[in-house]
Amino acid sequence: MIGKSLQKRVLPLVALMVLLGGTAMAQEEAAGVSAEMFAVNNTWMMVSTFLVFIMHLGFATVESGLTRAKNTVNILCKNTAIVAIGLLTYVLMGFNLMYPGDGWIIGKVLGFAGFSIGLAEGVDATMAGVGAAPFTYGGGGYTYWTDFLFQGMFAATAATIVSGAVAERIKLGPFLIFSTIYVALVYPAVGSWKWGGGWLAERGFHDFAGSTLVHSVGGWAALAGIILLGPRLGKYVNGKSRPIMGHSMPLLAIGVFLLWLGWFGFNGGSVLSADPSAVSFVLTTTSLAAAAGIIGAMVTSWIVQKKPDLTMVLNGCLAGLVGITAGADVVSIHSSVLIGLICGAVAVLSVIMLDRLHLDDPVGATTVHLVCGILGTLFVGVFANGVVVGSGADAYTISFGTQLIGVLSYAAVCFPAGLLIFGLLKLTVGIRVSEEEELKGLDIGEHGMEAYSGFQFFSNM
Amino acid sequence: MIGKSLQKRVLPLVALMVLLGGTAMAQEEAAGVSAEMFAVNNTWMMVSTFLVFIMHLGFATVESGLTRAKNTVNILCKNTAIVAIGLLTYVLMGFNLMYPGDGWIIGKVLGFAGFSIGLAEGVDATMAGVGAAPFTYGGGGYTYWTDFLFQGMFAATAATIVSGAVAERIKLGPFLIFSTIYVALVYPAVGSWKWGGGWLAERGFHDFAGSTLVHSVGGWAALAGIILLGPRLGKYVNGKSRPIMGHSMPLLAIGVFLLWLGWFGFNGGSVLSADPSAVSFVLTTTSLAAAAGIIGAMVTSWIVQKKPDLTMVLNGCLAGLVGITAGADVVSIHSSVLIGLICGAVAVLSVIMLDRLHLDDPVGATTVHLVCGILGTLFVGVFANGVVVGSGADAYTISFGTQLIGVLSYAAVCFPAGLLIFGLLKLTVGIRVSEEEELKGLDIGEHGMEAYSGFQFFSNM
Amino acid sequence: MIGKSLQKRVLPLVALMVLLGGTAMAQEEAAGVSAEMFAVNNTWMMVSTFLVFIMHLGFATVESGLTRAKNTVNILCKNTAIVAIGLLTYVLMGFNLMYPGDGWIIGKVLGFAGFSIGLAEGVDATMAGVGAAPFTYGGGGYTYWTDFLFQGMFAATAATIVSGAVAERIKLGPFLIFSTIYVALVYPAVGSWKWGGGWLAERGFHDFAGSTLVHSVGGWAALAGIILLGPRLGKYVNGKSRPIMGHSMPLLAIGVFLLWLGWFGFNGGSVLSADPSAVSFVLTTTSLAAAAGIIGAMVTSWIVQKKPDLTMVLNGCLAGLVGITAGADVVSIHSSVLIGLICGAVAVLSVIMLDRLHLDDPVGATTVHLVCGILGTLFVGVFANGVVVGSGADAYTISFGTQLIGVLSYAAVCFPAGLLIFGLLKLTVGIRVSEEEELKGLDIGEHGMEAYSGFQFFSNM
Amino acid sequence: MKLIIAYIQPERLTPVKQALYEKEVYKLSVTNAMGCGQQRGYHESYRGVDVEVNLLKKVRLEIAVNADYVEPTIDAIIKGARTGNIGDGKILVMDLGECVRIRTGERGHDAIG
Amino acid sequence: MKLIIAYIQPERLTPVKQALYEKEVYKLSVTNAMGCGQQRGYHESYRGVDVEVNLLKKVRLEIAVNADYVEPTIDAIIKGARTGNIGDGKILVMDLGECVRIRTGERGHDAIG
Amino acid sequence: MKLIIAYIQPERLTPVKQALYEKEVYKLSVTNAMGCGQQRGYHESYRGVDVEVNLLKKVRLEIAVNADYVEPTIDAIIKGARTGNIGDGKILVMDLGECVRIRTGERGHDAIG
Ligand SMILES: Nc1ncnc2c1ncn2[C@@H]1O[C@H](COP(=O)(O)OP(=O)(O)O)[C@@H](O)[C@H]1O
Ligand SMILES: Nc1ncnc2c1ncn2[C@@H]1O[C@H](COP(=O)(O)OP(=O)(O)O)[C@@H](O)[C@H]1O
Ligand SMILES: Nc1ncnc2c1ncn2[C@@H]1O[C@H](COP(=O)(O)OP(=O)(O)O)[C@@H](O)[C@H]1O
Repeated sequence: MIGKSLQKRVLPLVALMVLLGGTAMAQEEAAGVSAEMFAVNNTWMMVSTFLVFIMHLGFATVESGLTRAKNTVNILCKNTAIVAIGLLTYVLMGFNLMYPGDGWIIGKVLGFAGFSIGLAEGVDATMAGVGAAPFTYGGGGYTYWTDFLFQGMFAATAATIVSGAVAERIKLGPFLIFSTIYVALVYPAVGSWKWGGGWLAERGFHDFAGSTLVHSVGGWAALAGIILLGPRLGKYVNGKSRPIMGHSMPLLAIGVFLLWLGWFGFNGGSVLSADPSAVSFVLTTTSLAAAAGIIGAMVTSWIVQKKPDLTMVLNGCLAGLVGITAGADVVSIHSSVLIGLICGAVAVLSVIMLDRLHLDDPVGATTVHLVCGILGTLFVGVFANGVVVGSGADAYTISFGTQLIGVLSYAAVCFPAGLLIFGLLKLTVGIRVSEEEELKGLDIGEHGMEAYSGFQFFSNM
Repeated sequence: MIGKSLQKRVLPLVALMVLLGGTAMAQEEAAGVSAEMFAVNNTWMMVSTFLVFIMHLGFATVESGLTRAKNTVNILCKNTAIVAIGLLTYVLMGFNLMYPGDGWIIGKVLGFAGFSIGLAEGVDATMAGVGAAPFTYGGGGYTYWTDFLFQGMFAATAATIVSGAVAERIKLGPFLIFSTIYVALVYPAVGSWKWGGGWLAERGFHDFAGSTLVHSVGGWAALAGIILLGPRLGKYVNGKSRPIMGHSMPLLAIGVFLLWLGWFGFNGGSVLSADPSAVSFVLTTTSLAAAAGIIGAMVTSWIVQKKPDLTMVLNGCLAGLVGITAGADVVSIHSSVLIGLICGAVAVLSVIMLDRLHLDDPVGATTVHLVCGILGTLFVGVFANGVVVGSGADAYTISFGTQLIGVLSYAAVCFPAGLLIFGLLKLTVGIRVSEEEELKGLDIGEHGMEAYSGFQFFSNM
Repeated sequence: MIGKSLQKRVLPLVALMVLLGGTAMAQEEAAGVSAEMFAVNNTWMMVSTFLVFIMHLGFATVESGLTRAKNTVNILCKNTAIVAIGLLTYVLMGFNLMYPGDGWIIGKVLGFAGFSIGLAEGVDATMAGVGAAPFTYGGGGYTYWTDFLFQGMFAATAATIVSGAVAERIKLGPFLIFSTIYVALVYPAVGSWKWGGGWLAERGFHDFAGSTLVHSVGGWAALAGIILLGPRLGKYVNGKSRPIMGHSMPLLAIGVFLLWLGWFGFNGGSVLSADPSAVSFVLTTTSLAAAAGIIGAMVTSWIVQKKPDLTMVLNGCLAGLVGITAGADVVSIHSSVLIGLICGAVAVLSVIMLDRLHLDDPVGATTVHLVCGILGTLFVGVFANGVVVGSGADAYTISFGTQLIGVLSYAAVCFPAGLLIFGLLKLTVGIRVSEEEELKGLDIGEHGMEAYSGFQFFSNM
Repeated sequence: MKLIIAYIQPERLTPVKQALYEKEVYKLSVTNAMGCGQQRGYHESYRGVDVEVNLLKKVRLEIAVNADYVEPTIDAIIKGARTGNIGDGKILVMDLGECVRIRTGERGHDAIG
Repeated sequence: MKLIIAYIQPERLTPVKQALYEKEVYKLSVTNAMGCGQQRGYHESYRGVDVEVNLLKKVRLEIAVNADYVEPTIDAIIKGARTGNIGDGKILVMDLGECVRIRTGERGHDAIG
Repeated sequence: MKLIIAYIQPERLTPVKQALYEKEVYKLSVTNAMGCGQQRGYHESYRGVDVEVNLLKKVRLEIAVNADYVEPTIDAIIKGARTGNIGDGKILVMDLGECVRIRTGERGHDAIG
């Protein structure tokens, strides 16, 4: 199992570094690092883990804020459960499916390194970071435990993305079954293609922190869920779309700020070490894309909707973040602003367009995670076309073609997988709550309780 | 006062490390560390301090969420004041009571190193981390200031635990007096038994990050407060329990996620250095216990209450966290999942049972912090029985018997202390608000203001 | 552009260090640091950046909480937009105006290092932190990117301060124009006087983390805005002040805790390296001032208002934080407590006094940021009078006189600048919404949406 | 003149409004109410304590109309609100002595519409 | 038929409901209200500005009953709501011209219960 | 005895209360309501979907008075609420059969004030 560390995500170096030939630190890593550097790297990776963790609160509040008060308990419960399910299935099998090491079963498409992490006999001293320098596991970037936890926090994210899109009408039990299967099997299996050192990694597909591997993977399942569930009652009346307003803009705003915060770890941690130059560059592109996403969405919303719609502005921020995620390490500062602007503007138009197609997504998850996830992945092929990533045997050149192949490959597996799982559940236990329950609210239907006991609100929708 | 550093919490090393003999870093620490390692360690400890700090916001929102809208200002005010009181009394005396260094007065049971921290003449260069390597204060893990601040953030936690249990009926003034006394005297005095190098430390009692020293200590006082205050008006009518619903599930969820986040620092920081292996292992057991706590509570709640009660699920998360706190460094990955599952399930049953006993605890503080604090401490004796912690003269072997002695010792002092302080206040100034004020809400009674001005809610409870 | 790094904020060392002669680390920095130390320093600075970032969420929730539900969308939108505007203008010109390096144009009063950051040809390997040790940019404390991002997060803060003061009546468009101009031009231009190595830096003005450079700069503009806008409808009726209550105390409390959290980065990061001694000392003084601010405001409020007003207590916390910001590195532990107590008490009295003057500031921004920003800056001259900061050529001695000169200089430019920009906007596009819109709420007027759809609240104010 | 008060299921508000519009009844007032009628409540469980919720969310309409509008209004409400299930609601009709339009001071029949 | 409107203290809602049940009055509607009566308000202070709050939280009941139920209903409300303190509330009784059950279209006395 | 119901613009509540005080009408009850009248609604746009909001926020007053107080009360409401714009609101007056003070059990004219 030691060999595994070598097939972890290839450390992407910022284009800049490559240009300037600043590879001192990179070389050091190949040969392992000092105890001090190991401690810094690992500390950074732990901090990144926390930041990714707090994204789950961000998702929970964004989704609550954009839906009605009568479904809030349900949403919070789903999002809480998903974190637990994500981590526990990742212990059981996800981690070893995603990073199969030498355990490839079908080509470099599917591998498995056995059930369960962390048996005393499975994790040796080197992996856990015990012993003397030079530290070599993960290039000296982190211990086995940090590795597991950081990746485990990512895993749950994919399922959480689905949660928002299918909100306000999906049955709790079936949703949890879906999430368990998707996060235990689908997410890690397809994740191995790139981050596990699989066939897409070998072809030189570039997805730095997961515009495709995390966001689109979640987004495709969200789209499948929306299609099979149908729209919420009252959303489309006689072919006309009607607004179903979210009940708390402060919750939404809290969520978006927390997600941005979390993205510092999502992207910054994906450097897989505390390399000052690489991490800080990634943080800068990430922040600028988020900021530009806000402006892009605000301007577009102001023009299209006459007044700036806060939900659009905040969706735009997330759109910018998803858009930069694939290429945060390789695009230039100016490109990051451009990517953010485009994704922000696209977010507004995409939300409106999907609504016109009567795809009812209460929180805009398909727009933010799927549409902008795809865009961001392709933008790598546009704005960083020809950039050489890595050095030595692992080096590859970014090209639009490969990016497109990557996007299509994930589409080809994740969307059908989502349709299949949701479809089977629909045929068997059913996935949609009764009309009466939907009207009364899932909080009472699924949980027998209310989110805002005592408060008075109109629930005529 | 330099000697103090030697009697700080004994650095617990993960069992794994001991087994594998990976003591390079441990040895390094004994002899002091390089300037770089010192800076990493201290950075990690500062980050942990921030995380523990944010737990106070977590407590504030959990408690607000689980109580009625008419008492929200009061709860927020209590929780804000407690942080201030905790830190300031810790400056004045708490720190030096808890870590008396050589200043033991009564055996190794009570010591005091003098009033006030941080006089220019008291803190010398070595403690503050000024000078050249090797750095030796706290094993090179942190400066005197970091030490103070990290421990000070812990101190306030014990009092905060009480706050939730006595909410919605206790007078503000007396509560603040109670908190001041408890956090200035009781918490640090009994804390010195283990972390200050006192008699329980010498007997080999193991409480890694405070299942007993923090959570039970708070829990016992909470129980005392509940008993002396009596239940809220309308909670038990003709011997039958009636629900008094919390007013905001989003606030509850925000709080629980922030508490989990904070626990990364609470447990992770308790390693007292950035040791990659030890810290990341602790973070992993901590997260898995939290995740398993969610699942344990969710399943139990679904069975017992027919539908999953979000407040129970979230309590289960906290229960898992409290349960793992004592042994996060010494139990195995699989044990951590088991501990989480058990604590989560117990949380649900305990909340119901305490309610049957007509002990009115609006937020489940006695369940989460006392019951699971005790359980977690005993579990160390079960799941890590025989594990040798530390090396050299400080080494000790974990045993169930010693864990039990520890639990009982804290019970024997803290519960009576809580009864005494609350009892004296009850006899003198009174601790309970008037019936009219309780009906109208403490926000108007104690503060002359409302939490949600303009909002309409039924306040018929 | 390499020379720029030498004129960054002079690294302030805690007085203690100077007294004790502990300059090992300081010397090391001058000569550049090892790769490990560079990585630690940069990691710390990145963490600080995140903490400052999350302050923006804190501001957003504080301001929302202290205003009415009908204006919440507007406030959230303003605060979101400001972060974006702040970062993007900082890319375009702010950073290079604030840190002009050798590019001084008018004396040491105004300089500019050219448009845009981060062109591949502009940032060389040394600045970006690529290469081998010793690392020298910023004294080895951070990379160029971290530098930009950390300072960029500060920049937006100044404009955010204004947002709260002018809330509930200012037009969205003109406010965004104001913010853009203020943050792109005024804030960085005057900031260069001290942190950019300008004339006030040369005179020995001490403002560690920005009591004046950030908080007063924002505060002066806030005051200008308040004066030109006039009070909210219904605030002063027949010369009598009437309360307009904030709609959510939980949002307020969340915000204040997040701001305190953020201040760990605001002040802690202003050390500009992870120097254990300096940073942990600063965190301690910062926390104690915040805690003392709470107590100071609580006692004062209890006396003056008869009952403790939560909004005052929480304002007191912020007042303590602003007050310590200028001198967190040079005042003693005991002075920090004293500064906190005074600022907390002053906050209560100042809010009441400004209200008596019919200056309608819904959130107390002028009190917290302007009054306490000035106080804090002057307190440096009181509590750290005569302390020598820095060493060698950059050393200077703190004096009350210089502090006063600094305070007056910023007043002389920022207040008129605020009046000018707001004044021009008032004369041209107008800055105040119509009376009807103000009554109906800016959420509907400016955004065509509601913050709490479905909830019922009285909007008779 | 009559004052018509109706309690309906919250989700029927939009159909009722539409039905009223068709009958040219454009003016009405709506409040939130909690109702207890023949309709069974539902069961909530909070932290292990069960409770039967029998005050259900309703919407209360108040419509002042001239006498000849009473029956059309009742018909419209029934049309929009009826689902055939218990809980559909109730309509109350009362005499209205006077009606004043605040803006103009108009009174009686003219003020109502 | 009569329509009974009662304003009571919020915390007396449960006892009033119980007292009504004992008199076999099972149907009622409840709204939130703010009331201003003989009861003194209380003093709030927000950011140093004092304000006398004289609109106090009340619960408003609306109960349509047949004539013979009027007195039992009034008695029940008084029984459940009276504490003897100012602010206990007030009961108003009005004529009710018509009552329609939406579900069935039934009218009058039969529809009320 | 009469029951006066008035719908006014939310922001006119304070002036109306003041005008009522001047006429020695001290007792009243207030509820939140949504109203649909001659006043045009406004346009909202949520996530690209437009909606015409025509239920506007109103405040509903309920005042029980003795017969001789009816006109002064109406005048006071008009004085406090009128701005001359559409949406100013409406006043309804109904017969009130009985009034009971819960605290004392007093009935009729005495109970009202
Ligand atoms: N007698 C009554 N007095 C006051 N409100 C009533 C009365 N009867 C019904 N309501 C209101 O109408 C709502 C619907 O009543 P319900 O009993 O479910 O209708 P049904 O007449 O079909 O039995 C109730 O929730 C309540 O708000
Ligand atoms: N004349 C009235 N018109 C409308 N509501 C009234 C009237 N009198 C009392 N109320 C309502 O009843 C509530 C209780 O009134 P209060 O004056 O305290 O009772 P009491 O009759 O004992 O003086 C008031 O808050 C108000 O809501
Ligand atoms: N016939 C009516 N029935 C019930 N409520 C009414 C009626 N007419 C007006 N209202 C209430 O009064 C409010 C103001 O009405 P509006 O039509 O704007 O006044 P105006 O009489 O000046 O046209 C409405 O929003 C509604 O709440």
